[in-house]
Amino acid sequence: MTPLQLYQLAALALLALGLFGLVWRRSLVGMLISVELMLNGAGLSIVAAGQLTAADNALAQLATLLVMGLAAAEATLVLAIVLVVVKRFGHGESQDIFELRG
Amino acid sequence: MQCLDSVRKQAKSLWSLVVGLRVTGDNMLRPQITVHYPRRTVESLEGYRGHVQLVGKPGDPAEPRCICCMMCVNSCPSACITVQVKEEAPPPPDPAAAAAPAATAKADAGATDWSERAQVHGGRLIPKTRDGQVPPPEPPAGADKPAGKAPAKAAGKGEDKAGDKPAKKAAKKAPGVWSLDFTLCSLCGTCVAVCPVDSLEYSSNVYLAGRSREAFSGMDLLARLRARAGAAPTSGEVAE
Amino acid sequence: MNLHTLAKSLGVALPLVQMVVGLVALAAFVGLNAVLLVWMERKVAGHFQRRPGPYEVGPWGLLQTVADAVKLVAKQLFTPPGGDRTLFWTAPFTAFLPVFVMLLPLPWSHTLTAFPVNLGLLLILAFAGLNVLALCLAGWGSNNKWALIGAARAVAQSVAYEIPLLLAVLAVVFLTGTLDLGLIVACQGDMPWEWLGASQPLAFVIYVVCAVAETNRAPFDLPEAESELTAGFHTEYSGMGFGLFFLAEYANMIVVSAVATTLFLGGWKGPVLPGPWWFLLKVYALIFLIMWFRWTYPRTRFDQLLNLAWKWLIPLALVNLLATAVLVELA
Amino acid sequence: MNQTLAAQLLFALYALVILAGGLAAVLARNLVRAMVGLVMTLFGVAGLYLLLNTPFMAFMQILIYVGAVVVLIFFAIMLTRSPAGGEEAKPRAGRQALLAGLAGLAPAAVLGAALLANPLASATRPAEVELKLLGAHLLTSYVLAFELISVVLFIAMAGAVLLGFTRRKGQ
Repeated sequence: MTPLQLYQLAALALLALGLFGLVWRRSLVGMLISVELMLNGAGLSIVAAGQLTAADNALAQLATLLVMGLAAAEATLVLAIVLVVVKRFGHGESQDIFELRG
Repeated sequence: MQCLDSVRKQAKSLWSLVVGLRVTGDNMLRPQITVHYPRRTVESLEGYRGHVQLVGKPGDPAEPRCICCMMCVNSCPSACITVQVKEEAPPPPDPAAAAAPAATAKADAGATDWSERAQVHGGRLIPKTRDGQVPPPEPPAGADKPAGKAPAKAAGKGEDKAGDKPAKKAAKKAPGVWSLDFTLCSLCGTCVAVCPVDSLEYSSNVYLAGRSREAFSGMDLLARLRARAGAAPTSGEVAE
Repeated sequence: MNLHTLAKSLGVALPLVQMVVGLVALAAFVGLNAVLLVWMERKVAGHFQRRPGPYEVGPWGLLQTVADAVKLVAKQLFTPPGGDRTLFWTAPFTAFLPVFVMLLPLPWSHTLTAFPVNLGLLLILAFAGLNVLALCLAGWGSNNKWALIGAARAVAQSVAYEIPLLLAVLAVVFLTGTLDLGLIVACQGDMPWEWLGASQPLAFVIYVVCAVAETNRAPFDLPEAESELTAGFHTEYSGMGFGLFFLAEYANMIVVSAVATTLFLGGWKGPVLPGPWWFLLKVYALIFLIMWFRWTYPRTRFDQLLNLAWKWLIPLALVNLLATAVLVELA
Repeated sequence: MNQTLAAQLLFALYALVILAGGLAAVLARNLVRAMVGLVMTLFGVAGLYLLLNTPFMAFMQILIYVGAVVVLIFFAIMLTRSPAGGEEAKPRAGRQALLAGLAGLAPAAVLGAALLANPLASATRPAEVELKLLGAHLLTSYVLAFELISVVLFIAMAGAVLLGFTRRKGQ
């Protein structure tokens, strides 16, 4: 197994854990944590690909930086949404929040 | 313009921070004002308010100036002072008059009529001055009324008023028992303030300590006065 | 023994040996320094209040802190019932261990650096954020409302003050064009007017204010405000659990002062004396300043604290950054 | 000690940290513990970044994720007031576990198979990119992405303030 494959497998493990958690978790914050895991996997995958192949190293790092920026923005927004949901429903658990259903 | 004002205000408040630093910095550089206690002690305890103690007569430091007027007893908010007139004092015209208030003073101290006490307070506090209080044959004019009133009420007897004045003229009353329940005393100082003959003062005893509650529930101030008169004045005196 | 020969005889890379030696030296320094700083704090506090401070144990009370440390070590470690045991005991280590990492890239002199990293400043800033996490875990694991309120305050405070701190540091990075602490020092001269603090006074002031807030020192010590929250996030800690937080606080003071020295006060540069002494002198002078603040200013109210950060420090730092960028571009 | 061996050992260590942290982040009943698991994972990934010779990414990872995102998550946990107990603590149906496992494993299986089937040649010693080069890229060729991400961040912040804003009474 090449180093690249090892790194990609680690990233894949993060993705799988994140997806699993997204389905498994019932609270909004738990889901946010799972999403962060997935984003980390993506970042790791991109940087590994950039560093270990002939691809542009700088480009890979920049892409991952942008992913981090997105993660920060996403966390901010989710925090605000959780705040609103808690205000309206009294808790942050997805099971009881039906109002978005069409 | 308003903007400029607010900027000036902020600058001023910022400057106050610097001033604060300067104040504390100045204090840091100044000499220390504390005393390394166990090795050195402060020279003067004048401002210290310890328990109340009796003041001796100028001629005879072992005998208190107290004239047993009972003002301190009646004005004490905690009812923690007990004064009894000495039995062997030159007898007043009616021995019962002297004995009766003394006997009832203790019992009565706990149950003083509040309206009466207020009067005593009000009547006494105004004319009181710190100087010129050498015990004259007659108490100061302002002290006359309450001094007469308080024991009268305390005794609950009419004849006391009659026996009061001759007692002062003929033979000054001296206390036989002067005890202070320091466990109740709140150190309010009212007794010191009302005393017409300045027989009470704050002690500067900072080492007051004892092993039991009883040591302070009935402090014999007369004995302490005598002890002080006998011994050279020291500050390291400990409760019995 | 030369480090090169040591590395060769062990058969490991030189940087590794360097790092281990550096870590051991730093551990010793942190321990010794905590003892010294606690003593210094008490002495300083005493003198500001015109009393002598500790003077009974050892010469000038120097052993007082050692006695205290012995007392702390001897105390029972208690975990509050109903708290999260694992997190409760993770927190002190989370507070204490990153400090070593933060001390690694500091340049003590021309040649003396535990672990020279070209991204040293970034390393320090990154690990400084761990302190908040430690406070959160401590507050949460304690199962105590005061501790939790302290943790919540710590979060809000550190989020607010990290921004102006980073912006102030960025202004220096703009001027020097590097994140390597050694190179940043090399950009400055021996004399005070050649230091970056002279060309970036606003950034320096902002940095100092934010550093006081980030280390939770008075007047910004709201996470552990004893008059309101008992002891804030470390209310429930006994013995060395509290001791580690204590050590971390003083080590953090060293780190922020050392970074300020490096960035704004010319690091180890100075006339006459050799480098490390200048560095230590400047660091301790800054620490003295922080202690001076503590005994001068009353604790701020929480809304004042946040208003100061969001309404004053961040805009000021942004303006400063912009001006610096323009200047760098023009020059 | 051989450098490759050291790298392999470190990789194994970091991978373990990532897996343990990730499992804790996903499975922990208590959300604060899940957050700690996430922190572990973040540090593991930062370690991998260091191994990949990208220290800048590693430090940014710690600075942004641990310093900012995790703190936000802690805030969110505190605000929802259901960190322990609540729905997370209730037992789940087996069917749900099956579905969740499927959701996680299916893409992983497909991607993993593809990955293992196509071994790409990989460099053994990744080069470190100079920070100045990164900055230059950000301000020249990728300036659009840079500006876009700042706009996204700005809008996210503004939106968060707007969502979280409550009108005071009498205003």
